[in-house]
Amino acid sequence: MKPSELLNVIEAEFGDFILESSDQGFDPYIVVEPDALRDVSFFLRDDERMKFDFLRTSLGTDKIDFIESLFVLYSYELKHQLIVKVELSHKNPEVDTVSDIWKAANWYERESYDLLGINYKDHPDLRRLMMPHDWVGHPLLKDYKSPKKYHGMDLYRFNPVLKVTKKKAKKKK
Amino acid sequence: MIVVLLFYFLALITVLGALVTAFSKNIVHSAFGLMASMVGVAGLYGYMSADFLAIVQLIVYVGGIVVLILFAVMFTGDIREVKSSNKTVNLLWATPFIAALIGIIIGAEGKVNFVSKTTKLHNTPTTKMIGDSLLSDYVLPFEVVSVLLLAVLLGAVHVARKYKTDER
Amino acid sequence: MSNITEKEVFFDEMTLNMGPHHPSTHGVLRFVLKTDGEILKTAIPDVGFLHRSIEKIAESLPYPQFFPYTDRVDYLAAMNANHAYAVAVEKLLGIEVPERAEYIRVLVAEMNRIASHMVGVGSLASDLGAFTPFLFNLRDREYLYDYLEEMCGARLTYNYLSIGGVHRDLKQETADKILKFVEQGIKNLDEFNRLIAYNKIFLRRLAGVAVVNKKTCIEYGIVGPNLRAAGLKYDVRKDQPYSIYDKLDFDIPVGEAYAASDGGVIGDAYDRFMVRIKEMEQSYKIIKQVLKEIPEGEIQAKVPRKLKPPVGDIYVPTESARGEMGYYIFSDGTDKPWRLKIRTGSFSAMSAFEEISNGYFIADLVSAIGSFDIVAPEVDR
Amino acid sequence: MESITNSLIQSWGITSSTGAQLVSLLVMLAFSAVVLIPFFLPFAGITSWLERRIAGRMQSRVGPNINGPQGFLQWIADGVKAMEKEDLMPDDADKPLFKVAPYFVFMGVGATLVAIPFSEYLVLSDLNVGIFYIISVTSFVTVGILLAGWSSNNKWSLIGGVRSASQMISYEIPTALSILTVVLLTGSLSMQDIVKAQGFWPWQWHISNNPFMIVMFFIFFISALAEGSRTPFDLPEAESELVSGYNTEYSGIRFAMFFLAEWGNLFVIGAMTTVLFLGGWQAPVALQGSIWNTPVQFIIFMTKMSAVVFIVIQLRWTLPRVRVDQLMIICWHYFVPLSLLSILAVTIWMALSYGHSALELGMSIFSAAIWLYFVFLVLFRAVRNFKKTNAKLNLNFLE
Repeated sequence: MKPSELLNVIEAEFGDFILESSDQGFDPYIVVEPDALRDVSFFLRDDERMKFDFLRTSLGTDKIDFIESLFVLYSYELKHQLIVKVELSHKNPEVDTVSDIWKAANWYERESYDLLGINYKDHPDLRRLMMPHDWVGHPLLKDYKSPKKYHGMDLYRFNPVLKVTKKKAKKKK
Repeated sequence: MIVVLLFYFLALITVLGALVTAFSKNIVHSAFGLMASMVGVAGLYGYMSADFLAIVQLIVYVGGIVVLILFAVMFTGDIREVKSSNKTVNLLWATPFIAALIGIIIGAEGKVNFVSKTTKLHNTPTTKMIGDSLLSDYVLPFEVVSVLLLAVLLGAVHVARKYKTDER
Repeated sequence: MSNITEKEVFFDEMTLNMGPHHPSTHGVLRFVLKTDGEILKTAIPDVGFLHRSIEKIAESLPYPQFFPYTDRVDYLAAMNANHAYAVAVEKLLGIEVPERAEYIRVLVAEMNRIASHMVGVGSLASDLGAFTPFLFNLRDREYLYDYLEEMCGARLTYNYLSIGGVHRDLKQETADKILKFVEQGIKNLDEFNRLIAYNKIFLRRLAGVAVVNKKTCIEYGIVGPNLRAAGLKYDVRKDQPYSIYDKLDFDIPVGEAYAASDGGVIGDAYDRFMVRIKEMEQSYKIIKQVLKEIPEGEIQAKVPRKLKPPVGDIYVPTESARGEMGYYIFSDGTDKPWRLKIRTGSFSAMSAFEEISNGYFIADLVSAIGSFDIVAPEVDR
Repeated sequence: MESITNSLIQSWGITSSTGAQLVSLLVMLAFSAVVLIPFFLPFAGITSWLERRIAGRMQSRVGPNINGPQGFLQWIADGVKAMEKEDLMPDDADKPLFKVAPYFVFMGVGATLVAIPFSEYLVLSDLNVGIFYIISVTSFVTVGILLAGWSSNNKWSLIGGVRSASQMISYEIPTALSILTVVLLTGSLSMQDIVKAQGFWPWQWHISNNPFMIVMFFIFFISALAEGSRTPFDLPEAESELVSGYNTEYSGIRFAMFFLAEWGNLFVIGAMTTVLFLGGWQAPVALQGSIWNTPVQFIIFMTKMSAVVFIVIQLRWTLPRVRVDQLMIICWHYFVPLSLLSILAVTIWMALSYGHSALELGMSIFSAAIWLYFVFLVLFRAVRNFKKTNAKLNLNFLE
């Protein structure tokens, strides 16, 4: 199915919940209302015309105005691709999990939770994946400031080059 | 003189091993003590020129029984938590009985005439003699024991198999 | 005895900590094993020991400067990682790469794929206790690294590809050497197979172990050789061709229960092993074709000094040695990516481990890790 | 031994029986200290060097070649290094057992040397229960490994120890049964008698007494590998599964002891195989009475033993490891029934052929032909595979 037809079918099914859809960019994408994500996901996976059985990847982004969580889907059988995006507020980045729909989403959601603080509701095991379990903050947020120390260990190294350049700058003044 | 010293040395190993077995708080130490005791007994057999018996003692008890005991003990959870291998119960009743038993043994030991055959048997291989007597004079007990062992084997197989059917 | 249930007998399970510096976890992976004696109940993976925040670093670097970091994502197949990033950025920018550069890219990528699979299958053998086959493969890999060194000056982390081309041209003498090695390499592969792949113990150790069927593979997003071993014929090089892969003639080996005579099924550890072996053969074939057909010409497209892609986001999949490696790039119109995400094969394979490992022996977990060919930095990035 | 003691007693002019016993005890101790340990250590050390060189050759690398000629003294350097290292002990380890465990392993292997005959006269003590003695003292190795595994207070070590114990208990049965057939053929438990029952030529060896002895030879050889925990049966110390098994927590000289015991075990496997099946030290009859008899016998014994050791080393660096359940299946489903059957068959053959020396000789030549054919087949395949790989034969082995 061509991307435009694909989007038409989805819009016909979930017209009100699709906030935005486009096939003009590199990949066709839809932006779904967070509450409808599970319904849309079930439809995308199970419908005969969709058959998106493969969750390629999933990630989150801090877009300053909102936090975006997106899922790249692919169908092995019908060989088409779709990106499903969800826009979440900064204050309460919360969305339903899809980890029971695509099992691969389990770790991707953990990763997004770890790095961006997106809270996937009803996720079976929402723990930090990469960072230590007692880490504070979510590093991939744009306003994130790394702590200077972690358990007494310096997280910043003395940079000799930086010191020299500063001295030179002083001399110039 | 040296031979006597050797005897006491072996006896010391045996008795000390037995004491460790009985009084150690740690089951693995107990098993270890048991092994020392068995080795001591094997040494005593060797001391009495019963070389075949000594070797069999080593194979069966050290190589088989003690290893199996250690093996089983290691599967027990939290060995270190268990502070005593057996509880001491009925100390009041046991003490006079044990005392009486020890008294009887000591009393009997003084009255029996032990015949020493060490000089006669010295350095002759015992394997052949044991084999001969097992298959001539003592053939009935030998066969009875083998029937017993067969029963034990079958029982072990039964226990093991029953369990497996439960599992699957 | 019969009224004792299984639960009462196995009332306690042992918790074992495997890793992060266990010899067979290939880098720094950690598993928390719940075992009943030697039999696994679960193996819970714990990753993050090699997390170097490459994705965060990418946000503060101009596009071309990120190349060295892609090397570090997958140190065993750094060229493939380079290639994946280059393809993604070029598609974002709309840059056309000269044909010769494409050929050279495919050449180095396939060479590195072979080198990576050599370590993959070899370390699987060494995990099972056969150390010699591993060193046989390392010996051959040294040759490949020598040639890569001649081409780009580095042996492990190359930083060879640039946006719009490659940094240095392929010399004719190097090409001749590689062509000569390919002949010997196929023979050496045969030697390796005779040494270990048809070994009865090896077959029995891998047949029927850590079976991942097609459904589980798709559900967990397991990709690459591991997916193909489960019987699904999907390869990004064929199905969504990038670079010049659509011009080349090669097969995609899939799992066919190669160890069926020893109780193997499709998608077991032996299939994954064998698919890698067969893929190496195909890669040799590709290298031969590339060296035969490589055209003369430029190796670098004209690109602006400051790369400013249009606003938008793109996901470009490529086929790395460990499966689909894709870069998801958000561009905000500046010369630095707004957000960059690397999708790797090991990550999804690792996420499936908790389900796969149930019911096997500890020794089987070792062969499972080896057969999935997991590289720790790919998981953590 | 006894003659040395007697001559010593006479030359020192000791008359009292206590004195004589004292001297004989001292001589025994001195012998074990001066002869046994220094013999054992170099042998284990040289085997380690040999193993590393052979492994290096097999794997297209060099191996140790710096210390001494061809790296021959590497084992001394390693030994000294191990002695200098700190003797670490885990905090929660069971300290007395942790300390004593390596000695058990070491003793279990070292004590077997007492009964191994290197030539007709070069044997420390020709015990009349020699072969039984060797089986029994090797059980100390099991105990030592179990204790090491348990006392380290490390779960991987514990699994290694338990694996080792179950493996050794299981494989002791086929080993003992295959030894039993040899004892049947010989009618004696003494190692010297076993060797003397064989001859110099291959068809006079026990392996070619009848075809079932070939089966028994393989069962014995494989079970001995399993008992010595060599690859493909090195599960107790499987470094890629159990980190290092029972010796994970050991360091310094205690660790070296485990390893010396392992290589010593290699030697014991070779010697046992040689004595039981491959004719031991038997030299051509023509040499009897000549001054060269003992050296030739010694050389023959060492040659056969080295061949066996070489094969064991080669197997280690070729084969992968079997799994735990496969290990047990090999033992209980195949080896135990097969060895019981073979005992029966050997007994029947012995009864049938009793007194028919021509029949015995014919069968011997027949079964010698069978196993020689196998040896030829292996060599042929090796050569064919070698040609296939296009490799160049490098005869410069010690380079």
